[in-house]
Amino acid sequence: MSTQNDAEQYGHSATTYGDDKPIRILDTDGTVLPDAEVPDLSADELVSMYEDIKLARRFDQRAISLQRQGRIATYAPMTGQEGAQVATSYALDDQDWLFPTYREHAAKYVHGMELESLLKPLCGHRDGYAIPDGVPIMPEYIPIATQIPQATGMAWGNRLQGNPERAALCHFGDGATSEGDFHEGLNFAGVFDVPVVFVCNNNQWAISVPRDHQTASETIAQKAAAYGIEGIRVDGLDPLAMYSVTSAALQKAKNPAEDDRRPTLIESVQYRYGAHTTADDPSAYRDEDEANAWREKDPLDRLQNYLTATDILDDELEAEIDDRIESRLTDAVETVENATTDPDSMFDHVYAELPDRLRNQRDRLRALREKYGDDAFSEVLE
Amino acid sequence: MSTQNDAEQYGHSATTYGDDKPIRILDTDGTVLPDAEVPDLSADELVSMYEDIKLARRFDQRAISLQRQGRIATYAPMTGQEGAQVATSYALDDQDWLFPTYREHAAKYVHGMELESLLKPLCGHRDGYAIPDGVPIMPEYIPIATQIPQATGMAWGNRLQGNPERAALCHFGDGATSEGDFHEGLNFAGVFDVPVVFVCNNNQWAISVPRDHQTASETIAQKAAAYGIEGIRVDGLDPLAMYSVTSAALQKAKNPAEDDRRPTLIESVQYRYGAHTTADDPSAYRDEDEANAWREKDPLDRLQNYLTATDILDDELEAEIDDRIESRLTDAVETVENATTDPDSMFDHVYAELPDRLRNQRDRLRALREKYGDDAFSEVLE
Amino acid sequence: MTSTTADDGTAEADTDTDAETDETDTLTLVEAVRDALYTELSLDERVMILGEDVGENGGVFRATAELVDEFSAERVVDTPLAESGIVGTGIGLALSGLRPVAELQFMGFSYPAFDQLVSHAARLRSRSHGQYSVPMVIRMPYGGGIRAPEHHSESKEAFFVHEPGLKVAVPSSPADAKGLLIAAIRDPDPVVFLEPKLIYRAFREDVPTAAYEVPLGEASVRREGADVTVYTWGAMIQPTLIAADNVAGEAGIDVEVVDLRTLSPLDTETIVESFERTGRAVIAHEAPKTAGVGAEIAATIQEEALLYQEAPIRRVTGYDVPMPLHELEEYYLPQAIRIEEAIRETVSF
Amino acid sequence: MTSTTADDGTAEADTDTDAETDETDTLTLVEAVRDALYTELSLDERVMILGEDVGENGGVFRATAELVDEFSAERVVDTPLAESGIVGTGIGLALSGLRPVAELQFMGFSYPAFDQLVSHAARLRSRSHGQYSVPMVIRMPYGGGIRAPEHHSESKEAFFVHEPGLKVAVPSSPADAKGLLIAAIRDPDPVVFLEPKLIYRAFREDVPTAAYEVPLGEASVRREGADVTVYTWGAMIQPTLIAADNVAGEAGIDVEVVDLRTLSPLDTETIVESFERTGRAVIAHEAPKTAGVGAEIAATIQEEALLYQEAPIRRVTGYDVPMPLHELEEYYLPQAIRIEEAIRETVSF
Ligand SMILES: Cc1ncc(C[n+]2csc(CCOP(=O)(O)OP(=O)(O)O)c2C)c(N)n1
Ligand SMILES: Cc1ncc(C[n+]2csc(CCOP(=O)(O)OP(=O)(O)O)c2C)c(N)n1
Ligand SMILES: [Mg+2]
Ligand SMILES: [Mg+2]
Repeated sequence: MSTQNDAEQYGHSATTYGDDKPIRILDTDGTVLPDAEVPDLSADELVSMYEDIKLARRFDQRAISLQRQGRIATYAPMTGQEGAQVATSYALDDQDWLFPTYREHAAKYVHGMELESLLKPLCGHRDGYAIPDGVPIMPEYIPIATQIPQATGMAWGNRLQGNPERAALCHFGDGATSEGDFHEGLNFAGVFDVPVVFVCNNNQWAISVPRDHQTASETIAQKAAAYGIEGIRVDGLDPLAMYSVTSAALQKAKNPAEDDRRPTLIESVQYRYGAHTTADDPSAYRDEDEANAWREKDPLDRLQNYLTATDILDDELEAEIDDRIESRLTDAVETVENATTDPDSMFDHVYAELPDRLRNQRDRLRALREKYGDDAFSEVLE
Repeated sequence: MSTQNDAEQYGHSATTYGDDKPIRILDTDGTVLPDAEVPDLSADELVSMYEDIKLARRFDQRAISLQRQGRIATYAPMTGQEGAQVATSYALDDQDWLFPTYREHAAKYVHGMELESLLKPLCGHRDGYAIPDGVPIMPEYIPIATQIPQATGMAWGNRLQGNPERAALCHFGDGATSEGDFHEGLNFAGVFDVPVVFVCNNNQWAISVPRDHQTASETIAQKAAAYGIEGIRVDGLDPLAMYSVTSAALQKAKNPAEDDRRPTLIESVQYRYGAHTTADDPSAYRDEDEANAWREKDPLDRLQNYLTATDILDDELEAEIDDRIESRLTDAVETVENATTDPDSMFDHVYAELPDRLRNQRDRLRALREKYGDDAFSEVLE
Repeated sequence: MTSTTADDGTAEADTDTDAETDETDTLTLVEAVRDALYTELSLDERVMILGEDVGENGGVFRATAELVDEFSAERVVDTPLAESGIVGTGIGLALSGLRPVAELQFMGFSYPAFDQLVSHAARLRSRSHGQYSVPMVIRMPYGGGIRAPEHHSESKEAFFVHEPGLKVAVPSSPADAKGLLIAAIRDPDPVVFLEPKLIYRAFREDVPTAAYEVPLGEASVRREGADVTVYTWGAMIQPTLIAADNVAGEAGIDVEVVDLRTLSPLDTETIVESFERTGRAVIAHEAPKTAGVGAEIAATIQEEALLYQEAPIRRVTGYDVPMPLHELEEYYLPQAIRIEEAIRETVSF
Repeated sequence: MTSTTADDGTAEADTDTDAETDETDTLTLVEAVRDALYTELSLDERVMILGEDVGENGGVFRATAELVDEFSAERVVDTPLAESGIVGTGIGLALSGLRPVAELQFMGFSYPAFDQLVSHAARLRSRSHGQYSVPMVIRMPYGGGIRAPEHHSESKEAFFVHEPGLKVAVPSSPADAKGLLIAAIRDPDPVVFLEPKLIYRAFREDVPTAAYEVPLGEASVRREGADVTVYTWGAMIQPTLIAADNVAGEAGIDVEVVDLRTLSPLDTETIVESFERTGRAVIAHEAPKTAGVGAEIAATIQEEALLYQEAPIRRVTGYDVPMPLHELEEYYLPQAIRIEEAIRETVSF
């Protein structure tokens, strides 16, 4: 049911709909589109993908409510975008590197981060951005677009070291495409032909700035031409399409055909249902009707419909999944809220070895805390 | 005589020749190509353009020899590129703004800078980059690509102030297209639809780095698509083509048709015959044969052939032109070499008003010079 | 060039003011920033605002709230997400005759624009030998204490202070915020305007409704005292004033507090004049200690007034570590307790 | 952590060295840089070089001459013209297990990469709580005196010194250049390596052919003296040594010269130890005075050793102006005459 309405949402303008129609496998009602090829995933894998998307959605709700209660700091919700996050991470091999922004909670979870690790920075612990051993994920990138040349460098380094089959997947938003680092990162990737997949999560907004004010280019995918690499538009609310396209891009990155270049720019056309962060009020700049139109194509609903129609999912399984999700969330929140941080740890890991100046500063803080107690430091700062 | 050889030089690869063939009016032998439209320039204007290109070439030779004699500092030659420089500046209205790099000596001269002003920075005078009153040219830009967002801002400011017919023309090289500022400047230009013309002087080299190592994009003109603006390739060794295309782009910038966007990216396909600067030795990284092939299409020769064939130029006029050029150059060099700079002037124009700290620093330097004499400051620094 | 103001932090007494009435509004610091922008947009049609989310959204801190409605989307412009583009086009806008006020969303996001700021905004006047200038303001919320994620709590004012050609101003009160920002907008040179977001809404004070300037380059004595001077700025004025009261009450130490207000050019005269009276100094700032602006102040004092110096000048600063996530930021920032301790050490040296 | 070296500037005596032979080559500073790169490319296959014109062209100063022929275009890589791309991909390369040595063509062109340097290279170890690190060197020729156009003479080391997580090294002799660069390449943290291009070819000295390290973080006493210490680094060692000889000859003043060699982390111990012996100090650097590294040294000394201080610490520096075009650069840079004058003033205070 690709309606005119659809065209307006996905394209820069309705007139460009034809050429730049995003790739889609599941129609908005969850039925498989004619001619579409469903990716080769087992029933178990599909259910697990569904469970992860559902977990992501619940995580989002939980985090927003924790923030409202003042238990965690500002949070960047992902509802509407979890389908794409989960699907792209399903496409990764274990050893592939993931470069996330502040919004890719679900992408990180699927690629190996515990829920606790997702919550930690929100609780402000010193080791909030720590990454567990052996999990090839970078700490979230907050300065927009800076991860892009770094992901290129990582992929390049892997190729130089004889591991071109270890790819890097780099997330960023539509707003990020305006930054110089987007340009430099993609240009290097094209020149050095490195195994990297760039995923632009075009959720139509960069905080309050709409996509068509971000650039006069009709699509984001077409920016790939400037770097001699492939650009491709996908329905980011269709987890199966996202999985297929990302898998193919990763495959090409690792084992390109004769005339292929390894890098790909995927424009994942999606929508941020909620606020930019819990500190943001979207009613100041956008119309709720717009969000509602996108909710009609919800990734969780689409996958649910597909799995139900294909008899993979039933009420019983759904209930099991819900239970598992709730108990995992509850455990994670408890663990993280009980953690605390030693002020000394602020001085750790600034350098491999603590320089004298830092040691003195640490010792002085220690001495003061001993003398006056930690309460003396919890004065209102203002 | 568009040969296969030509295709290789102009395009990224011979196969792209068809689509991206640069616009050309004068064939490499100076004859007008079939179907080509010669721009509407009077005989006087054509002669004057010819004289300016010739002056530019002589200026280059003179500057290189002054540098060899140690009379001026490092110089960036423009031979091979003067045709495009002169032609683009002929396309400007007096009030249009010019944003040059360190190489656009001739473009500046044609738009209103005296020869003396071109030589001054090379002599290292404090006011080397000073611009005479009323000449809408920016001091040369040395940090690559930084002028691009500034030119966009200038054009935007003119439009906001109700002068969209005051355009900005911004020069940069092929290397500059790799910088983030290229991307950000063109993106802003597209979004705010400002009267700006971007001229990429693609001279095939960024110091020692060849064009095809700078980016995997087939042409530079095609990068315009990423910003929703027009991109166009021109034979940068054809002054008439450069003039026509630049005039049309400026016209569109100032008075766009209904569906046109004001900004244009012109890829001027050219070649740097000589060294990057007098400090550079191109034999370290490139083959002189390559340069020789381009010299076959020389802009000065082409225009000379055209003007001779159309009876606009004869030996007498040529001799007159040569005399004028030589005496202007001699005067300019003399004037500039006789100038000196007062050390106090270092402290001028840092701020509109001299802050106390700077006044103290200036006074202290003055006192020291009085006490010990200026000779005490000319010690070998090393 | 000293201007002495009352403890309540208002700076009305001796500021240049265009005020024709005595009317005031009771504003927070961020409201005073908005008031300054509103005032200058009203008075000078060359003034315009550009930045990320400054339009419909009114700025992520609401410093530009509703200005787009009042003054149109041509004068209050949402830009693409590109800081070098914002400052770079801002330079062009300034050169074209406008008076752009650029907002960079947080100081931690100013670095992509660093090249445009230091290589061009700062130097175009000098490069063109006075022919061109860049009358532009670059506003940035800065500093910690608001439980923000990494990069949102930067305090690297020294980067801008070290670059000749830039001016750097930091208000510590609503009245100064308005007056300094108006002065910055009217200044013929580029001004980096740092807004201490910790105290954006911490307190209100009476701010004249009319336009007025707090001149750039003039420090202000926030509290007079005889025993020791604390030099500070921005949000650190608050813990400093608390510390001053505490040591006055407990130990009878009489503390003078100098609010620098402008970090470039530094008001050496006021700095030295106060020191010559007290002979002892503490400097408090949020930035890392090493090569922070505190180092310049200490170096300047010993250069100009060594014969008055009775004790080492102590610096109470952020540590030489990246700003930690929020659980530890109260340990990172100069708290009153740390300033008190330094005052005691200095006085008892 | 002092290492005392002979007047001729060699630092062989007490440097950690892997040398198995006593062989030396007589090299200029830039040749010693190349030698260090050659050595590490040979010894450690993880080492690679990237930057503009570092390949075929061998670097605009020939610091990488012919290395591409020796080690292939995969290990000595010409990049596109994009500094943020160079440092950004360099970070990724380092994270992937390589040891990238990035060349930025001049310090004045490092600013487009400032964000990658300060927001990421400096902080990834801390951010990841020690899980990831960025063992990368960012080489930049810096400083004036070579009649170069604007932007080619920058000396803004303070920008990097102020950022926790970065190290900053500056050699002043061929032997130190090789040893410090090797130490920087082997260091587990990002090192900004500043090369004083004024003395790239100013003199030659014997440099061990083998690999050796001059440890980061250790200043070196280049000349011993009892009356006053001059702290300096890079190319300013030369005019300082001339000034020291001049005042010794003319006025019998005995000057100690401390070459800081590493600006971050600063070797406070050596700085203070020398000052405690002389009680007087002058600091010489090319950078603008205000908020330069000289301010940190002066502030540190008065903090740690006020009781030894007999005179104001003077700073002989670049002025607070953009570096002028070359006709005036001899007035801008700290000349021997300016250093001498400051020494005399300090000693006669
Ligand atoms: C360099 C930089 N500038 C500004 C910001 C502030 N900021 C945070 S998120 C954001 C919008 C990002 O939009 P987009 O790239 O579309 O990603 P989204 O948030 O929509 O996922 C902005 C401006 C930042 N984090 N980094
Ligand atoms: C930001 C920056 N990086 C590096 C340099 C050093 N540099 C000067 S010219 C140049 C090459 C420029 O190539 P291109 O843009 O093609 O212009 P061309 O010199 O060929 O006219 C380089 C790398 C610089 N000036 N600015
Ligand atoms: Mg977005
Ligand atoms: Mg070029």
